[in-house]
Amino acid sequence: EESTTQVTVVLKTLSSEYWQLVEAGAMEAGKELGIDVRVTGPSAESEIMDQVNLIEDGIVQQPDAFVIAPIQPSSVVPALERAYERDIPVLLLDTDVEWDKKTSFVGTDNYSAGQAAGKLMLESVEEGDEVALITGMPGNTAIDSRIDGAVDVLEENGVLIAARQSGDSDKSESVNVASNILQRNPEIKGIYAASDDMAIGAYRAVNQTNLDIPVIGTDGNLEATENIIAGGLSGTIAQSPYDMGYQSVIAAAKAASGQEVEARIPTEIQTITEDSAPEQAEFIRGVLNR
Amino acid sequence: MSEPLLQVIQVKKSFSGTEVLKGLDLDVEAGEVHVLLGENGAGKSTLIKMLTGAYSMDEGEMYWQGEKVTFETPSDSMNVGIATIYQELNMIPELKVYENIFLGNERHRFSMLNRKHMKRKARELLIRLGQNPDLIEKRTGSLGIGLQQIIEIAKALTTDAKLLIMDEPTSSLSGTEVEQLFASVKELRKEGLAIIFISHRLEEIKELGDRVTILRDGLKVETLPVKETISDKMVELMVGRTLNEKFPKIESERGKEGLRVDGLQIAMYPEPLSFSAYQGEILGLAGLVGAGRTELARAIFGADPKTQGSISIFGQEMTINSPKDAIQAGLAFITEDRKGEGLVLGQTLRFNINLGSLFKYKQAGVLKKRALYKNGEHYVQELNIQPAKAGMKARFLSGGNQQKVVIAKWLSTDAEVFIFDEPTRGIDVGAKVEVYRLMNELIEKGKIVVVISSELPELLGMCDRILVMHEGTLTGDFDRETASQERIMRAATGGK
Amino acid sequence: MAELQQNTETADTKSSSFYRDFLTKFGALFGLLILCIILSFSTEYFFTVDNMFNITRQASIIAILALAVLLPILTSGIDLSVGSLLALSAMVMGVVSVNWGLGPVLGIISCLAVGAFFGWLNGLALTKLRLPHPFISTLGMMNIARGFALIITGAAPIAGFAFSIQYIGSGSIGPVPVSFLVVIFLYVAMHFFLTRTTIGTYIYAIGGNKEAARLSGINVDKILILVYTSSGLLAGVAGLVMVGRVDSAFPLAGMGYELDAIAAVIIGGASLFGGIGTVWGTMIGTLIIAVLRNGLNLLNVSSDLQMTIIGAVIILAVYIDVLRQRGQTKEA
Amino acid sequence: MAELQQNTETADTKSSSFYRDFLTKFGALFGLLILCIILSFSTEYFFTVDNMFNITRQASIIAILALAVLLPILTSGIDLSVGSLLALSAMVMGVVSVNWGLGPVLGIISCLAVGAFFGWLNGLALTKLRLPHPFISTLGMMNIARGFALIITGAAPIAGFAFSIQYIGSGSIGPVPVSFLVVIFLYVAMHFFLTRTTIGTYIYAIGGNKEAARLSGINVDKILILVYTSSGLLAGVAGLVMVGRVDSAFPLAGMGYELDAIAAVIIGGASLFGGIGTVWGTMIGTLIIAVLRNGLNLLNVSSDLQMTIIGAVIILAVYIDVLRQRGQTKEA
Ligand SMILES: Nc1ncnc2c1ncn2[C@@H]1O[C@H](COP(=O)(O)OP(=O)(O)OP(=O)(O)O)[C@@H](O)[C@H]1O
Ligand SMILES: Nc1ncnc2c1ncn2[C@@H]1O[C@H](COP(=O)(O)OP(=O)(O)OP(=O)(O)O)[C@@H](O)[C@H]1O
Ligand SMILES: O[C@H]1[C@H](O)[C@@H](O)OC[C@H]1O
Ligand SMILES: [Mg+2]
Ligand SMILES: [Mg+2]
Repeated sequence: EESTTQVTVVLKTLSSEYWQLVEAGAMEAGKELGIDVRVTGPSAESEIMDQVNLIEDGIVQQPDAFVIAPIQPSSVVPALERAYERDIPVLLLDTDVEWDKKTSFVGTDNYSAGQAAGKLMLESVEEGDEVALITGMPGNTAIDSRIDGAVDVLEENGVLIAARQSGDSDKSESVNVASNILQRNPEIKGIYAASDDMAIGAYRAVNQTNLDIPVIGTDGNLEATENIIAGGLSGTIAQSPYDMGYQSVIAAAKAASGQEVEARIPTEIQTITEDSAPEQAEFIRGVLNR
Repeated sequence: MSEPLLQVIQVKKSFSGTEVLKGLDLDVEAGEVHVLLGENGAGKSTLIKMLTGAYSMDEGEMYWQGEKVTFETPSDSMNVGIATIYQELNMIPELKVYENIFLGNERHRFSMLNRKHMKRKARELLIRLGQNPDLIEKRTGSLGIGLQQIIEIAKALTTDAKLLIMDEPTSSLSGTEVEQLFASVKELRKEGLAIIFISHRLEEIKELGDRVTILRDGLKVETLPVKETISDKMVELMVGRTLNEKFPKIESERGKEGLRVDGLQIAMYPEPLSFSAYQGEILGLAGLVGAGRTELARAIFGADPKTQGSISIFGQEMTINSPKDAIQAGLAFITEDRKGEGLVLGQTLRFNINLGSLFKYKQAGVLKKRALYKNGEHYVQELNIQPAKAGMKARFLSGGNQQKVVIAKWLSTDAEVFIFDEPTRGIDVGAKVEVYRLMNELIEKGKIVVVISSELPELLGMCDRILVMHEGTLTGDFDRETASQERIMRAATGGK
Repeated sequence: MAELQQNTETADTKSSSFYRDFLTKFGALFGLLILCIILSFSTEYFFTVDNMFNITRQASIIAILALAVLLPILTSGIDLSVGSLLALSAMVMGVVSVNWGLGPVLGIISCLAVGAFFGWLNGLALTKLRLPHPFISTLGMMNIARGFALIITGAAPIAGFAFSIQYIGSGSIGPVPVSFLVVIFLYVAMHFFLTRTTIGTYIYAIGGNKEAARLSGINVDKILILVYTSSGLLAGVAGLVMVGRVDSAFPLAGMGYELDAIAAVIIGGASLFGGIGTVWGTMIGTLIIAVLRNGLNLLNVSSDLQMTIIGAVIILAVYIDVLRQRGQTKEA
Repeated sequence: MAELQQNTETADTKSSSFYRDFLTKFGALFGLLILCIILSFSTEYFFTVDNMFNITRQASIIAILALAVLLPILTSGIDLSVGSLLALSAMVMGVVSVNWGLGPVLGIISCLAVGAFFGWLNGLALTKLRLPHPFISTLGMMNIARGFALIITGAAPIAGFAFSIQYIGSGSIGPVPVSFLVVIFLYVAMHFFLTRTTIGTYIYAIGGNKEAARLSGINVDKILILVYTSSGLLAGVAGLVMVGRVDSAFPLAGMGYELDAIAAVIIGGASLFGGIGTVWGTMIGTLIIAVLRNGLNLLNVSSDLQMTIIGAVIILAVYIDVLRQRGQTKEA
């Protein structure tokens, strides 16, 4: 019996829209290629060891290729080594790992995404203004690069970073953090949050304080996009999670059959504002059947 | 004869396959004090718990005023008019005294708690029981067990019961409180209340009882009228043989001074205390509940902090700041509260017996299991602990047998000085004699024995010398010849 | 004999007992005040009307959850599932009122009903399955409910709630947040319930000595079921306020809040062994944590250091309480 | 008197007590076996040598943490800080051995020392500050240690550990993971310690009745400090294994593991009220959780549903234990 190629995709979690879009893209690619794609992920983006276990449990099932979005890059290396020892090619997605045996990296250039957010912010703030940054769970390298990108653009243009606090990648935590920042720095002219969940939280705080300052997020989630349409968030830097999932599986299938794969497969970012939001919302609804 | 108030027919009850009640009958008439008498473990408390719905019966029938009843929960029995004082205290330590008195039987006003009313009633009850009415606002857990027992009695009196069950209510009370209690009980009997009364003190049974049902081994031996039956007969029926002497006092020479307490100052009492105990004598410590005897013993033993004073053992001054120090100095303290301070209930008899003397069974840091087993078995046999299973959990023993386990633990330590605090509390007459014999043996081995007891006859019967305490001070020192009930009571109430 | 025992009765006169009561009640409050004074001097932004209401708004969710865990703790139990139940009831409310478009009223009802229902299950697990300690049943429920909250919409968050729901979480009457009023109402009602009703007394009694309570004729199982059902219901209320506050229901909401809530209750003087604890103490415990978080944010302290400081303050707050009680026993 | 009470001595003969002992010891094991059998039939990958060692490797960290919380639980306490202490000791090891380049030996020593030191602080908080329940001191410590773990490198993970450290967490001798051997060693040693030494006995006594233990001459404080220090030390060992396993130390390591560890201990038959629990029960409790996780992963069950299933199994496992014990009392 001819067994079909199997690609195992281990994401940071499946419990958020972003990763569900990745999953949808991966499944679509699998369908088109007629191969077996299994997508898994732990219950939340904080479950680092659960993810390691998932990779190991995946190895037991002897897939032909792995696609992995590591929560904590350095921590998956031994598991990746184990896969490599069994000749399973490993592709990374969304978050890169410094590991020279990887087959490829598919994902956003997060530093540029941060720069894009900085540029968007510059449309409403000027030199000498103060802004606040909301960072994610400690150790999330993707989010940290975004913050770096944003800081560089903003500081180059003379904008002051008045506060930089972690919203723990959590919506309600971000409401509290943002409202306290606003208490302390009522002059703040804008907030950049490195994920949409935190941006939505920050926007609630702005709204409750009866301020009217721009809040910018990252990811391009449906909730954020709809929020933009409703006149809430000023914008978000959308990644292309669906495309990431799709591309990674295509590349993984190639690698499994011994073909050459590009070492870096960058996916698009797109600045979403009021104008482009409806289109983005429609796209996501289409993909997720919502 | 009219139909009995309560009748049980052929009750059976087993625990873990062990049949504890084997088809027992009992009937109680209105207006009588019906005494249950039986050895430790005979099944008295188990029977009580089935009458109140705390346990369910395996087999048997129960009739209340002629009607068949089954009690699923304690509230079922309370609803028909049964109030119960269980053998073990059932107080909520965190609640105030008056809240405990009305627990489960609260008074309301506009469906809200009527605290005012409850407090007033609680004060009345305490006065009736001869206590300070201001106690009602105290946290119950802050009171000694004697007082808690009195609160328990007050609680039972709040209900409009037709039957009052009292399982050893007097075991932690001294003479005066017992008298107060008996006065109340007699009054209640006059009002037509029936009372089931359990006690191991024969003189109490004689004073209060109308009829006595004697239990042995989960079966009824006989029900007899108390007045017409002599005590020895009751004991014989209960233990299955005659008991020759209640107090097997031996004669011995007074020897060296073994324990010397000098200027001991206990935190809550103003005056320092001094006394000595000698080889060859049993030293008694008498007093009313709350006189401070337990506090004194705890201070000696290092269980409570002491502010000043010294303790010498056989002439050598010892530094005792913790029970550990005390044990190393050669002290043993058989505490009065066996459940709270004596036993690890969830562990086996063996575990409990060995707990204080593990150091004797070590080899290169490793416990010698076989020796530990042997020691456990030894004391189970020696003290006749029933059931004689060293591997059984202490929780499942009857109160009296639990008491023996605590004693065994301390005998096992090879101490020089033994302080017994209410050692015969809840122990049956037969077992008491065994405990007394143990004390004799200790004396013969040259050990020092100090006994705190609220049972004056016991002190008078066994002690060579009796000290009396009142409000934290020593108010009397009598030797065997000069000691009498009357003199001791006078000293215990402060009158010199 | 009454006169005999008179002087073992000590200097505990009316006035000293008043003093003691005062300390017992206001000990933690004292700690809170000190904290507030320190913060007022450290940052000008702290002691402003605005910020005070800011704190009450931020404290509201933990305040309600703390009330939810106070009840089980009083019975010497615990409820670890409140954070998950918050999320589950919020998600159900989202599905009912937004996804199915059945409106806010049915949404709120379903939110509270779900909380109460799963709380009731906790109670059943404890009393009917006779699980030895609610730690285990509510730990199980914590996972079960979180799983359901994720499954129910495939982990998608729900936004776009009706104004009335948003109003509860983020509206204000004048400067006063509505959520704060909700909290005040719940606290007053609970205080009344615990101190003025028979069931309230029974809750304390069960926590103090379960067997004694049973032998006093109290239907322990019934009360425990009521306690856990109320706990779940309150988690539902917290879910409602949470949704109103962020205008969205999301499945990972309230994660780890159970430990914050328990900490608040214990800082407020309750005992994990049961039978001891008050509603006001709980309120103060909640405020200590909320004020601390807010103050540290205002001082721009990094979240890492905040964790360490909060940990230390938890220990300190309880230690102060211990000292106070010891002082009392000594002098009284 | 002896002969009179003879027949309260019952049918509880040697053989039936053997039967009972067997059940008590192997009840949870039975549950584990059933689980394994079901999984063997559901997925071909489960019952392979590869996967068996996979499971033991995955279970090792929780297994060690479970041992760490078993000790406090036996004394009727708890330790909520083990997950954070794991992270902190791992981070310190990283700083010492990688960042400062002092090599693996000093790294491992510092890792264990940090765990033990903070555990010792837990013990002091409980005994010297007289905090009422270790829930609160260790909850405080959980935050303090996590904060430190984050601050120490500004939240950056540390990678590139020496081979010897990696070997402990991910090496194998033949097909047998080294981490599994570490676990076996710790379990055997702990079993011996608890059942064959004076201090082991004292630990059970303290959990059963602290006051009785004290009055029996046990230095309760000293033992408790030892217990919490050992708990911290074991958390350090878990940190070491964790680092070896993923070749990196990161500040959020072990988050929430305390609850998994406690669940394992309780599934294994220990009582949160203290005095009851065994090392082997703990091992089986750990394996039940690990096997379940692994099996559900192999069956490709989504993580949401996994949560719900694990929650239900926690309750079920403890319920089976309750039933078994009740059965015993009835028939034995
Ligand atoms: N829950 C239980 N499980 C197992 N055995 C029990 C349990 N309760 C009581 N027993 C056993 O039942 C027997 C009768 O106990 P019970 O407490 O009724 O004795 P008692 O007559 O009240 O004795 P005492 O005078 O010492 O109070 C004892 O042998 C005791 O060990
Ligand atoms: N009237 C009272 N008011 C307040 N506390 C009291 C009163 N009577 C006794 N106590 C408390 O009870 C404790 C002593 O009670 P306990 O019954 O143990 O007395 P004892 O003389 O030490 O011993 P025993 O019970 O053996 O007679 C003390 O802590 C004392 O404070
Ligand atoms: O890019 C993704 C990131 O890696 C994750 O942690 O959060 C969602 C997205 O922002
Ligand atoms: Mg009895
Ligand atoms: Mg006493």
